[in-house]
Amino acid sequence: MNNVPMLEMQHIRKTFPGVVALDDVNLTLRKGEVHILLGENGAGKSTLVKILSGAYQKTEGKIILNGQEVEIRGPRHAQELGIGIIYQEFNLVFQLSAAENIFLGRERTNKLGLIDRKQIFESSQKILDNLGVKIDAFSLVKDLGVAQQQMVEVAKALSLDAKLLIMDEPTSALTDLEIKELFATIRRLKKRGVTIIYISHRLEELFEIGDRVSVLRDGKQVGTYPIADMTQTDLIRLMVDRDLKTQFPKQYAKRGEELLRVEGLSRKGVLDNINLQLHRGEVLGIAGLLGSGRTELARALFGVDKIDAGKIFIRGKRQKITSPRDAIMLGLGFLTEDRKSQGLIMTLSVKENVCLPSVERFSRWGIMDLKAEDQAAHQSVQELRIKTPGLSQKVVYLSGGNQQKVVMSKWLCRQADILIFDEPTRGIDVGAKVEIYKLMNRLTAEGTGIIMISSELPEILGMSDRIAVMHQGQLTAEFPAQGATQEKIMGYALGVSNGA
Amino acid sequence: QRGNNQAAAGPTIALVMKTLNNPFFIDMQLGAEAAAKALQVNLVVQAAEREVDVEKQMQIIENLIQRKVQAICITPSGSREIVPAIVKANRAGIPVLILDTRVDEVALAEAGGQVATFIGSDNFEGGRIAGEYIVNRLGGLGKVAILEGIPGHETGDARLGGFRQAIENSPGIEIIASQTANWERDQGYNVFQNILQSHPEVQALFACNDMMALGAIEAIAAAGKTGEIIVVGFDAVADGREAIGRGTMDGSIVQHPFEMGKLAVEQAYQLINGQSSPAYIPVNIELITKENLN
Amino acid sequence: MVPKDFLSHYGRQFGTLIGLLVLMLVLWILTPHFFTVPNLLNVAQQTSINAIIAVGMTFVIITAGIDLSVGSIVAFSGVVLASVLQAGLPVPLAIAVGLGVGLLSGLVNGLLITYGRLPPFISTLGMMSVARGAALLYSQGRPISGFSESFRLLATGETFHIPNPVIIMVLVYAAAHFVLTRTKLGRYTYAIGGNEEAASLSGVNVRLYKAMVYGLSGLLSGLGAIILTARLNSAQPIAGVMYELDAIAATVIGGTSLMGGEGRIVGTLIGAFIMGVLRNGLNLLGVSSFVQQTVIGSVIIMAVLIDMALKKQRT
Amino acid sequence: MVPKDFLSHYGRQFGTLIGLLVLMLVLWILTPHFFTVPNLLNVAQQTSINAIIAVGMTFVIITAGIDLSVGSIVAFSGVVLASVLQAGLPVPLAIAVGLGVGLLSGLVNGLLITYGRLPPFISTLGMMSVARGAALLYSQGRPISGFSESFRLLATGETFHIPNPVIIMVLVYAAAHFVLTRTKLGRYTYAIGGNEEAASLSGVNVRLYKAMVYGLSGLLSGLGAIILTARLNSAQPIAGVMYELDAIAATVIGGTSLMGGEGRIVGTLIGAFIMGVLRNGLNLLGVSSFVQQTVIGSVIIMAVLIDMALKKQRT
Ligand SMILES: Nc1ncnc2c1ncn2[C@@H]1O[C@H](COP(=O)(O)OP(=O)(O)OP(=O)(O)O)[C@@H](O)[C@H]1O
Ligand SMILES: Nc1ncnc2c1ncn2[C@@H]1O[C@H](COP(=O)(O)OP(=O)(O)OP(=O)(O)O)[C@@H](O)[C@H]1O
Ligand SMILES: [Mg+2]
Ligand SMILES: [Mg+2]
Repeated sequence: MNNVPMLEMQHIRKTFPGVVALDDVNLTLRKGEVHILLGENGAGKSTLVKILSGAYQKTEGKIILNGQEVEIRGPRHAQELGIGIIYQEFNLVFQLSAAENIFLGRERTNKLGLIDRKQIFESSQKILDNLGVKIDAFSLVKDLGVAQQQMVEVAKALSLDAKLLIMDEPTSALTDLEIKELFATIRRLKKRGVTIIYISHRLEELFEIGDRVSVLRDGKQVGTYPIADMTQTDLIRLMVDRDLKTQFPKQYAKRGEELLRVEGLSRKGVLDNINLQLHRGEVLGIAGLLGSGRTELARALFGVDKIDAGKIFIRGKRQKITSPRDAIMLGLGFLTEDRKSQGLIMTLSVKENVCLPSVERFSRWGIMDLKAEDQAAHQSVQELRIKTPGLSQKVVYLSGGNQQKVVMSKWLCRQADILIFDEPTRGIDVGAKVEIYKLMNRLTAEGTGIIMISSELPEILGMSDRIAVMHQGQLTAEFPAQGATQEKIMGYALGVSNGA
Repeated sequence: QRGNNQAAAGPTIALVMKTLNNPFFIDMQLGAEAAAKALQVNLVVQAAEREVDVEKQMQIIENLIQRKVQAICITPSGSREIVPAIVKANRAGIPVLILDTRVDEVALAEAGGQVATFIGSDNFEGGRIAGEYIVNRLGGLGKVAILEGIPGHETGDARLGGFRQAIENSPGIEIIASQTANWERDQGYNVFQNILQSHPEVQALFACNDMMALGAIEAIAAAGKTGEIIVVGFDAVADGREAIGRGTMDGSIVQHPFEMGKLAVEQAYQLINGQSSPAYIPVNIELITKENLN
Repeated sequence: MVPKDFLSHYGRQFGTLIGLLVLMLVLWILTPHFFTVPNLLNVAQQTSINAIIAVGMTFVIITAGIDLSVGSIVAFSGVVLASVLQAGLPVPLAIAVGLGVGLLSGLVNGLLITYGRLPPFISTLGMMSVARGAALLYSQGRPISGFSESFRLLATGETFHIPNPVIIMVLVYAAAHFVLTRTKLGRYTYAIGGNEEAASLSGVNVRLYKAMVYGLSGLLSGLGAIILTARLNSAQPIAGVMYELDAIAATVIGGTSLMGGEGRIVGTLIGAFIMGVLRNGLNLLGVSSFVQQTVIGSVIIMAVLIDMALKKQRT
Repeated sequence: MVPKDFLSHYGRQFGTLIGLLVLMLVLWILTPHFFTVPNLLNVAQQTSINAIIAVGMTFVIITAGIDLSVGSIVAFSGVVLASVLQAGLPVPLAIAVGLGVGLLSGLVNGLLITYGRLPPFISTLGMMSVARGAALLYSQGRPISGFSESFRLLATGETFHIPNPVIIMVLVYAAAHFVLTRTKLGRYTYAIGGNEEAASLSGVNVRLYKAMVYGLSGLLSGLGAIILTARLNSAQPIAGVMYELDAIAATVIGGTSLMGGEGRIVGTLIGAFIMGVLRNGLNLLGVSSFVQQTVIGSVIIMAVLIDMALKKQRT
């Protein structure tokens, strides 16, 4: 690795109405390094890279690319400058195929101005295959699962042949298997001299691929350090300005009565004879590979998708759940994996989102008690430390992590006692994660039962009481978390071991 | 088995009107139906949804040609635009009778088209009669307002033209406002209410159809001016006659649509039976007021 | 917190409000007849029908839908109302019938959209033809005219010197504002328009509330029909043509986004008044019919352009 | 791979196609006049103008927009074209002028929508009034009639026994299909409608392509005006009223989603034919005009209901 700076950002400042997102930030990238950007939710990481990708215009400051000052005029210009990006929030056209998305805006045309469809599909398929994912380049993005969509985003950025590649939380929706492939790809790119900015809240993976790390706090720069000199504890301290004793502060609650029992749940093609139980005070972790059916299970339980067979018992009584409304009435809550399309209503405020499932609680004869609602929302915002200028801020303007907290607070406000969390800490910083874990402790102590679907095995191991593993729509194993290992889980998830 | 919905007896005659959304044309239809019943012919009545839509009217005629009706009576939505459709009917050997609105003679001749007869009265003439009535009532001195139909619509333009001509001949009469209310009753109300604000001195109103006049008399009533402003409409629809009877409206031009419809079917029947028709069958156009309202 | 919250609630209407004020100022300068109490009451009265229909339209548009059938429903409710009045039904009952016809037509839209899963544009476009045809068939194409004074007072009467239609309009707006900001129905209206899937996953009975919103739009069209019929002393099967465009224009000029999830009822009132004042002003000024259309179109564009520009500056 | 691609491209039209076929079958049974070569050509010719305008509408709707101004643009292009024809301009040049007026009006829409950031509904609603006013002013409200035989041949002539408007329609559809499926403009049309932000962040010049799409819609309205003028041997300033609704109906019946991002041009053609065949059939059957409106509305609703039901079954 040489030490020539390929890109310098100097005294960058960016303001939004009422928010200073970045204040005097300096960043120097060396050619061929993997530069980690670290910071709490809302620290300004995404804003900083969006200035590079041309999505935002900086308010003040200079950008020097290969020794020359540049004004990045827009996304197209950024591409021409050799800057590629994977956005934190999906930026795919759902109605188009994977291939069409990958080459969107850069279609090669022949002399007649016709799009070279063959080239697009073949190149796309090659990139996808190289990433080690099984995605048909022809399939429409809307038919793909979240993780697959994420891989399409990755493929799209790779197809650029960028000299600077920015990845804003590329692994937040991926399971370990895809992450491995992604890291292999990053290493290959690095060898070719590609510079990479990498943003992630998964601290353990940073040490695997990072060279240097820059830490942001509240839009200001804390410093830049070689990653080799750092420990996780150091990083956490730099980010959150305080010590976190442990990343997984699991407290075991008293296991109480049975809350939920599922017998022989099936849904054609996706779920096959699922049996499980959830008791008060426990966390049931569900692990599995991408597409193993975990989300489908959650959706079926919550009444979103029809089930073909099976019985569901809530607090010992058999129940028919045919709509999310039924589920909510029975005390279920569902934190969806895709907050943008399923969790939040972007046009509404923090308060309105937080209180949406509980509107009935705040209303009598259809008329709402706005004061009570305000109070409840205020309380949730404080409990989860949601960073927002006010309760009436639209959620669209919150940082990704804070948006996730808003989704979570919906169910706390509703006081649901059977919670299904699908990737609950996706895109959430370590500090906030610990808060969420503590919250889970508090909830279980109060007698709530939690089903936690997660692709982060440390989280599964660290926070579950019991672990269930899914493989191709079946629950292949169930065991206590204590004493379990990542290898054991992966074995079942891959269908290699057979616990039955 | 493919059915045939025509009654076995008698020929089929088509009546194609501008629209059916107007009592004037419904009366015309009733006249035609009465004649059809008497003569035992099949009558097909069709009309475009919108009065201004000549192209739809042309489509209807084309479709009726496909259906092989034996005669087509048309109230043209456009005096020149209808010519190509007439020519098509001519080619198919179907006689064409024109009602209510004249076809442009020049355009017809140029296209080599033929119509068997024209049954109707002259909108321009009607406008003129209305104008003269108002001039007389005002004694040649006064301020008049006009409510126009849909801008660019031929029927309204003809009525307007006739009215203006009558006014121009009497220098003491001033047109202080001329605004469109798009043929509609509610717009007639709003627009005339607004005119009353800017020209409270207005003494007479000519509305290019009764609907607008009927809206306007409600606006006049709301302003407490009933009886102070002379209101003349056009078409003498049932509501208009009633208003004239009550004295809230002063007059309306009547065109006898029932008569037109009846004559059209009778003439068509004669043509089908090989007899000829006179080129022009005039239908009386006149002003009705409280005096001659029977 | 209060001023900020206040601004975010009402600040968005500033652009359009300024547009309306500028328009009024211009007319005040151009003609002495505009800024008089009787004329302003006229304008308010003339605006009332469109403004009332636009309330339903605002609800519908906030759910990211559209209702093209309002004008035809006005006609259909109108002729049914008129026929039962003439049949001698007491006024309050006849009014209930008029409102009921509107409500039912709206609910049919709602059912087609929710259970039939039709796009609102198509369902209401179909209803636009069906209700129009029904009105024509029911009345055999003829207006139904002549009602009792007690019925007509609804439109021609005054209360405290203010025309009754204006009072009805104000009440409808007050109620709508309350419903949108303070009730479950209002909250869900925004939620459904913002993200239907998320709303459904949050336990909102999307179908029920959507159907209610279209029912409301039909109901208010029925109310519009009542005022119109009382005002003209006649119900016509061809009434209400193109009312949908006026109502949509009022709503969108008022800042409600056709994408759904956003909008304020006050904005719609301002939007309706911009249209009403403009038409009134053009009549007062005696502008030629040919020019009127061009001016109306340009002002609609201008009003929203100014609003957009101001919004941009604020962000 | 080919069959999958094929199905995803054409499979969605099955529902509507079946609807059309059923409709034709019913008419065949009901009247002997329907299924004859002259009548079918007649229907094709009558459908051509709406079908051509609906092509532009399809592009616009795929970008999640709408164009309410097509009918007014038809009128405006028509009168300008007619005036230059009468002034003696050679036919090809006059046609270019007619197309040019349409294109420019469409581009104005495009500019207002992109640079002015107006919602398409508002911008084109404004243009609807402005272009109508312009047509009236330009022609002083009078039709402009009487053209050379060589011009009229565009609508009245036949090529290989097929009426010229039908041939023009087929060519327009072939070209549009090609553009939508094989060119950048087509791809970006879908991308913009599917996710404008994503398209923009992918480097698509959203403004340029959006403006082009509205320009195209205007251009095709201009083409519609040419055929209409030649057909009636006259251009009227009040032509084209409510053409936008027919074009939108054809597009949506054809399976294009008003939410944008989806749609096929073949579907639009089928949609336009459903409307055309229906009108033709109702005329042939001599159905009363009042009933016609109701029937047309119901069929629109039914066609899309069937399509939705079939789509649901397939997934
Ligand atoms: N478009 C916008 N309008 C207003 N405020 C914004 C906008 N985008 C970001 N912000 C604000 O800027 C700050 C920085 O946000 P940013 O998205 O850069 O955070 P982040 O570090 O990427 O956080 P996360 O880890 O949660 O993704 C936050 O306070 C956020 O609310
Ligand atoms: N809306 C959908 N339409 C079609 N197929 C879907 C849909 N959602 C999920 N699938 C498919 O269903 C299968 C199960 O997906 P699911 O989302 O339940 O898996 P998962 O274990 O939660 O994995 P992950 O969330 O990591 O993608 C996958 O093959 C996925 O592609
Ligand atoms: Mg971020
Ligand atoms: Mg999942």
